[in-house]
Amino acid sequence: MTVRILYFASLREALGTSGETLDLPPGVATTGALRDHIAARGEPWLQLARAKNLRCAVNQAMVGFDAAVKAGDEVAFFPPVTGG
Amino acid sequence: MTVRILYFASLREALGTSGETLDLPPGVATTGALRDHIAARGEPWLQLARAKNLRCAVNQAMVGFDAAVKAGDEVAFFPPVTGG
Amino acid sequence: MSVSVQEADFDVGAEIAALTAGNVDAGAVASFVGLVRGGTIEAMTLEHYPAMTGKALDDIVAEARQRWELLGVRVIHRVGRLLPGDRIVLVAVASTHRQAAFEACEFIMDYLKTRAPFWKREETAAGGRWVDARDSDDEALRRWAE
Amino acid sequence: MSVSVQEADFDVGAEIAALTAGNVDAGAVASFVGLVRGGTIEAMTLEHYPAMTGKALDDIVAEARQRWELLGVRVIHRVGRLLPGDRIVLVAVASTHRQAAFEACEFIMDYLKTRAPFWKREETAAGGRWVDARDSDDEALRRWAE
Repeated sequence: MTVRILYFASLREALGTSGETLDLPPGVATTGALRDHIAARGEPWLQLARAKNLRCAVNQAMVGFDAAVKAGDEVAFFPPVTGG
Repeated sequence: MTVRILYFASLREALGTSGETLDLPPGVATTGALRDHIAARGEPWLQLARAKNLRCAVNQAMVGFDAAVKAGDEVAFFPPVTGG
Repeated sequence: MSVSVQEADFDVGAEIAALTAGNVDAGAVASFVGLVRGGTIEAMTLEHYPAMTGKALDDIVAEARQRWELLGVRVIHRVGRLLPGDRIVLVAVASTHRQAAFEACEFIMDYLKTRAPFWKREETAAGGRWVDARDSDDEALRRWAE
Repeated sequence: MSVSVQEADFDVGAEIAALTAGNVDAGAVASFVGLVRGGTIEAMTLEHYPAMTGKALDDIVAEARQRWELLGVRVIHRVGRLLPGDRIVLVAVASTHRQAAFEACEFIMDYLKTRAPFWKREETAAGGRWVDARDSDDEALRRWAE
């Protein structure tokens, strides 16, 4: 049971990858917990903890860091958007 | 010493004329006094007194009915504008 | 040339593009197009006060340029007889950022609607009638009072 | 089709005209065009989150249609590498009266700027850098809160 994780823009560059597939560890049930779980790997993943105004989306909808994450979800982390 | 007077839109139609040249009578020194002077002719000129929200301009600038009128001026009377 | 009063139609895309051509600071163009609505209306004739119209529009544009930092302004207002679906007016405003462009565009439309000497006469199957001024246009103007 | 995300440029005049074609109630079209500013910027690359972008824009348009009585909405956002003066985004809104058209157009732009997953990367002579989000865009969004 895995989640698909995507990184965009400056975060993608800082991490050196546009995404990964991750086994959802026991006890990791929110976007915030997932962020902390990945950041705990150390550099460069600490970017996720350090990033000012980090945003996230679950299944292509923007959510907060208390949003539920479950197996099969697509979770995206990215900096504030700057289109338009 | 005369003033040029112009009428527009529904007022022009009601009066049956788009304008006239008028000797400025003694004592008529404002747009309001000029309006009353013309309306005093009776029908159809009473339209000028009756018109709801009559507007006026002196020398192509919108003004109130206390604005000064002097010989040589172009004075226009018209209903509220509806362009755009 | 920022203001035109004319019988001819205009090319919205070309006017908007011309407003920012060669201006590297222009990041935003807000614009408005007013059209003749149909329904019972078969035609609409726009009368104006030729000696005053251009001056009134110039004054409105000058006032907008005093209030906001604008890089370009274009106002075109048609006169004469128009049919449903025809364009009546274009206001387009270029600025560095969108807020100034939007505000100035609305400001110019609100002033134009209440201060520029145009009058609309509608033709319907029942005959012709002069369009009444809308109270909401006077209300819209009030928000710009300082 | 009201929302497009594409590399290709778009025809502002044609899009605005198409929005009201055949709709006799449409009296007003407000629109916004965003452009790449020049100066020190030599190019700008728009990255996006393809699976989410169309959905985010559809949601923004649906929200605008709930808040205002709209007759047509068109949103086009470009992605990829653009040069100074290039168009980035078009938002055009048709309604019966101008107030709804203006408000909905600004609303869509404010939401797009803060909720649609696009990111700009500028290239200058000194190298590339990701554009920072502007606090003023978050402030602009707040005025629509109920």
